[in-house]
Amino acid sequence: MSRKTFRSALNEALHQEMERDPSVIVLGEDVTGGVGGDGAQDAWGGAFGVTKGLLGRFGPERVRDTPISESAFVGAAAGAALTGLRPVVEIMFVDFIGVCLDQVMNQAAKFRYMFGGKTKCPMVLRATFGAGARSASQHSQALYPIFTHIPGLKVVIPSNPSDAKGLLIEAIRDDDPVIFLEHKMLYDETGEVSDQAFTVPFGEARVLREGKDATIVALGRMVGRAMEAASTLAGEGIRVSVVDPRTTMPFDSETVLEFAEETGRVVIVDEANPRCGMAADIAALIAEEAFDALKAPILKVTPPHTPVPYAPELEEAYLPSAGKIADAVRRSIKH
Amino acid sequence: MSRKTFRSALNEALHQEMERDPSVIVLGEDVTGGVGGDGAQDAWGGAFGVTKGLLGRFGPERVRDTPISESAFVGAAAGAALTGLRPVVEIMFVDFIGVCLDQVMNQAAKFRYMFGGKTKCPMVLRATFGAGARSASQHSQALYPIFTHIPGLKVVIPSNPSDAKGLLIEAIRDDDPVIFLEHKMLYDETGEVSDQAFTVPFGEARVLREGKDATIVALGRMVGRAMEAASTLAGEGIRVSVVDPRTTMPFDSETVLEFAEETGRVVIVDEANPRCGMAADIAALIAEEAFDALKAPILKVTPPHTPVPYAPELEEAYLPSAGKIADAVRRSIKH
Amino acid sequence: MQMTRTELAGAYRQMRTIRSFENRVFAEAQAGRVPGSTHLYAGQEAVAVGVCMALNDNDFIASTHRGHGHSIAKGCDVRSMMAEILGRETGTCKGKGGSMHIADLDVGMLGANGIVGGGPPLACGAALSAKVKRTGAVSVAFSGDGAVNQGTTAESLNLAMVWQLPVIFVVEDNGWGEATSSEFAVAGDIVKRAEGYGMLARRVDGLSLPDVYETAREVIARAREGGGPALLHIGTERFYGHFNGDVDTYRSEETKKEQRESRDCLIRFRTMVLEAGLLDAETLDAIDAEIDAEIEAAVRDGLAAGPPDISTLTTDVYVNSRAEA
Amino acid sequence: MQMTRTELAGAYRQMRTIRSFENRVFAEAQAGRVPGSTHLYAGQEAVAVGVCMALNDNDFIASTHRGHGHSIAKGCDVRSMMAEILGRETGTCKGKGGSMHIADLDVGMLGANGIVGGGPPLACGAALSAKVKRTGAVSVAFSGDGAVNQGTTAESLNLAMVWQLPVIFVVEDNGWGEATSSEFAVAGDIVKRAEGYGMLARRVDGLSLPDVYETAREVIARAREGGGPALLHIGTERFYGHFNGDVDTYRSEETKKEQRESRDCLIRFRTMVLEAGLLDAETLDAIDAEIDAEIEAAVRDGLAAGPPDISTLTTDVYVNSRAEA
Ligand SMILES: Cc1ncc(C[n+]2csc(CCOP(=O)(O)OP(=O)(O)O)c2C)c(N)n1
Ligand SMILES: Cc1ncc(C[n+]2csc(CCOP(=O)(O)OP(=O)(O)O)c2C)c(N)n1
Ligand SMILES: [Mg+2]
Ligand SMILES: [Mg+2]
Repeated sequence: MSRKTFRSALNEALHQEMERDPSVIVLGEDVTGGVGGDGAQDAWGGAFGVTKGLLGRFGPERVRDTPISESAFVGAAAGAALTGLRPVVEIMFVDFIGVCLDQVMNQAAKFRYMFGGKTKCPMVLRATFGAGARSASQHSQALYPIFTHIPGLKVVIPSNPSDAKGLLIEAIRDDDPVIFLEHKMLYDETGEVSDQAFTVPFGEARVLREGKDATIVALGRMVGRAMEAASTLAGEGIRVSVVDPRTTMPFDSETVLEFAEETGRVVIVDEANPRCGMAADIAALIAEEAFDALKAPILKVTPPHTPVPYAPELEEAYLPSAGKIADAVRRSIKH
Repeated sequence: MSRKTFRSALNEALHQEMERDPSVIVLGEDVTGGVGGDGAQDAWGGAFGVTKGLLGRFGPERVRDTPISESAFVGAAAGAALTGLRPVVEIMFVDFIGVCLDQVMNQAAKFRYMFGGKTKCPMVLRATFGAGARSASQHSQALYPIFTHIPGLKVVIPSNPSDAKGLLIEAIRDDDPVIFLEHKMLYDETGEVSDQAFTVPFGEARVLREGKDATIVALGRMVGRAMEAASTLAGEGIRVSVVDPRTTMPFDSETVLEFAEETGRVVIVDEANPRCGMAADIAALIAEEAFDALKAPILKVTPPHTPVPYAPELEEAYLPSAGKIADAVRRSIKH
Repeated sequence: MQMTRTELAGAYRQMRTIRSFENRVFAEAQAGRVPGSTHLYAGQEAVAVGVCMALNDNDFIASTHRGHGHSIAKGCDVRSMMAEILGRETGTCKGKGGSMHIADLDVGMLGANGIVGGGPPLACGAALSAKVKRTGAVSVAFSGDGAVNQGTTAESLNLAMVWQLPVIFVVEDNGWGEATSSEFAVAGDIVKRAEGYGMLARRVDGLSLPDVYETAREVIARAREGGGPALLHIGTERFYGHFNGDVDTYRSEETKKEQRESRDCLIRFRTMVLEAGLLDAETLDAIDAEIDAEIEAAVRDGLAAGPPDISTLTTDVYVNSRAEA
Repeated sequence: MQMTRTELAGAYRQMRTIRSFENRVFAEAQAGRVPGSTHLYAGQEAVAVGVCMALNDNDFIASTHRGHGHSIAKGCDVRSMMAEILGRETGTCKGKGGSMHIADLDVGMLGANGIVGGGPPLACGAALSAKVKRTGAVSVAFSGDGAVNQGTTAESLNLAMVWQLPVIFVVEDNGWGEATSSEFAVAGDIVKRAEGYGMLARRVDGLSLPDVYETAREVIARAREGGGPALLHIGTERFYGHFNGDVDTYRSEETKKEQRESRDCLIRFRTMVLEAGLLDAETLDAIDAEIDAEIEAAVRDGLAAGPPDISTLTTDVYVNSRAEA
């Protein structure tokens, strides 16, 4: 156990898995950085520094910079995964899935089914996501509802350094294509993380807090804001449970439904846009499976149906805040 | 008024709008067909014959075949829409959005917002969608939950020939990017359609049937199956309302909520995959806005979380059927 | 380098198998016994066979929507293929994939592909596996003339050069992408496009099996030895319409008649080996008879087989079924 | 053809404006007054200015993530641009877009673009509008050396040829795509790639404003007369790191020093006009002073302006607000 940032936890996971399994390779734009220059090599270690040091340890054969050709190198990762490697491919910002969705949606995700179960495609697609960095509309989206919608993909959204490491190792060892999404505002968050390699199983929600009055379900960066809201509410004598599903596919329906039934009041917090979004998906599950136990409408706290704006004031207004979350819980309880 | 197929209704809409407005152009793969051959010209009129005859009437300057380069020509449609044309661009199968999502999601959909409201992008992207033609996993998807999730897009899903014509004309005249989805199994469906140009406004659901016992919400090809189920149920003395939202963005929440509240029992039928899907989106809306009026869990009838299979027996089992819909209504009422 | 009699006989057998298979699939489709639509390879046999003859069993190919020929040439089982196209549980993909998704990794067939341009990146990936794991394998991406205009193809050419991958891009130019001619849709020159990436590129006559085989052998050997990728631009002929249901009115009857009479790679091969006295008519006729019987049996077994069990609808989505919906 | 004194003075004013603008944006960013990160155009001025001088007001350009220079050269208002980068309501995009999304259709600027390779298809679209509406306008797509490896660029080159669009592809080769050199990432030769599509392509020295202007004028005139598209591969220099926060350790200090000393298009232009006696130092110094004052004012106004009103968060998503969430 030692204190690590979200970034270094991910970096450690990559080091340990590449060490353990020679079939694990890393590829993406600037995953080393500096190639062709007369200055430092491994100068970037990825746009967010997550792959730093891998080049020195594992060499250019297994740690590969790419041209700006997401379709080609994400497709290559899928082809490599079909033929014996375990590629961890990075697309930097998840927004760039726009230029390579086919290789994920129509190729990697569907191979096993289309081919009658005779193949496997153990690739991990890493990308940063989320608002908060003043990166505007094309570099701040969440988009995991799109991946969650597509059968054949697994979708992982860690909310803290320890889960980041355990889930990434699980993702690399998993035999299916996994979309692994890292919130860009979490990279510098720190927490206690085991120094050994360990896995966090997919489809098992994490319960951060238990309270009988209401349940808050939150993912990724929103987990922290949900916890803030929870302590504010505790001050008012409102005891809420906070559940972090951690993976949206597979999804831990059991735990979410259990808390929904126990508290009868549910607020779902999500950073993705609302229409056909993650909050809607979870709300619909509860409205069908836990209906009789519900005491109030299922409330959703999400951004509006708009792109992500640039100006700080607008971007903060766009995001769910602890205040909005607490208000929703109060409304639910007043109902 | 005269009897028309879904296909000819769309074709008539295109003729009438191109006639009315010289800035309307049509582009896509094989929208004429035969170019470069020594045989028939306008040989295809699109893979499904929807654009047939436009070449002869409006000429090659306004009716353009393209190379197999969806990113380039969908992006070109967006650029043309920014600069004064009203392109109607076809991508044949909606599944092919995989190779050109960026031009829709990060470009066309976001221009107006990113640019501070100073531009408009009046393009219509037409594509066929849906299962039933034994076209397997890469040519049978619905995918409109993905478009509905993306702010800046309008999404249209006609269920009958008259709506097809009125909605397409509305789409062409609309100043925002519109995704217009045509179910491949509906092209040969016939119905009474006005011969004049007319519009069906976006965001106004169609109520096909009124009954106090339960409400079925259905889209596209599923509307017909919902009506089948409704008449079966009528035979058992169960009177259901059937509501077709017709557009998922804008979405007619008023009408859907009104019927949900009036009947207290809702079954949502959708052909898209379930996770973060359209049925979930509508269920979540109702669970938040009409909760107090609900008498039973909100039930969803959708395909499973799997790609679309090839074999007829599997594909039929994949799709919601009138039988499954009727069962869901019965379960809702028994509750 | 001369092909041996055995090689020639083998080439003929494969080309003839593909031809009979496709003609029969067409007939079955016309008779309404094929659930989906299918893209027939008839007329292009010399390409798939010439290229795949130059490959080892552990080499890979990524195919297209018009994949039957590639599959047969790389060694997929003809009976399972026919059953798959007919949508039966005995099919290559248990009836889940159909004509456009036949794949068999055991023979290095990475799959037909319903997405134009879907294959090249996958072939780069298989080549990357070979390079990283030092298996010595080579990978081939088959594409059509239409697919060269898909961005994935261009990106893959560059990636293959940047990473010096053992991958060969085989562009089968049958002159058409659906109902649009390559004359219209393909600007410039496909060989020059590849050369723009610094890639070795050759133009090959797809009506000549020996030419295809020879050139394929050279570039494949070169790639295997670490010489890097190459592109072959192979002129060929599409005998049927784009898919079984395409009546193909955009080509005149004369043109289509002339094509089948004077630009048939199979006839040309047969004439060549007979005139050169490399194989005799009896041998070839015997092969024909065997193949016709084999295809007949494949159809009979396929039609006799049952549909996939409904319970398989939700299987094979994930390896780890815990996640299955 | 010789440039007139007025043209030369105009070119200098624009290049110098871009240089001062970028240096100041960098300073403001270092001081923590720029909310987002930004990609600086310093070092490439001769390209944007040389190309845009050859364009008419009603012509179009599609830009990149490194778009400040293109915007200024095409006529966007410098004050609104600075305000936008600072995230203020007085910004070009009312503070909603920021550095990577500055656009102004009124001056033919189709927008900076956060997606590499996003521009070429849009430029084809603007060229299509010009062709269909017979406005005689020409459209330019600026791309970097990294963007040529994005499939959209390749697809656009082909589409432009197939449709014979009045569009010019300007590839600004500054040797780097983020921290990856074009030497590594760009296989072959960009001019040859364009020629592979049968497209006219020229290599140009981006340190020479007159060369860029001259070549741009020729190919733009040709496109305007219906001669079809062209590509210009222009060698240029990126003075800063990839973005304001990139310390750029992958280039040695000597290399960076040498670059700024001997490969500065602005210094080269100044020396050239002075030595040739085309403009005198007083004129140039006067221009410098005016520009510095203008940039100073832009920053002052920008910092003084308010943030966008929260109510604007949900506006401008749709034209038809009935649909607004
Ligand atoms: C991305 C994409 N766009 C369009 C299609 C529809 N489509 C299927 S085959 C085809 C023509 C392909 O032409 P070519 O590459 O020459 O192959 P051929 O059919 O001639 O064998 C098209 C346009 C598709 N399947 N995928
Ligand atoms: C599709 C896509 N992939 C990756 C990125 C991240 N990115 C932003 S700029 C850049 C480098 C672009 O290089 P180049 O085209 O040479 O332009 P330059 O930065 O040199 O001006 C990259 C990789 C992006 N914005 N979009
Ligand atoms: Mg072809
Ligand atoms: Mg560059």
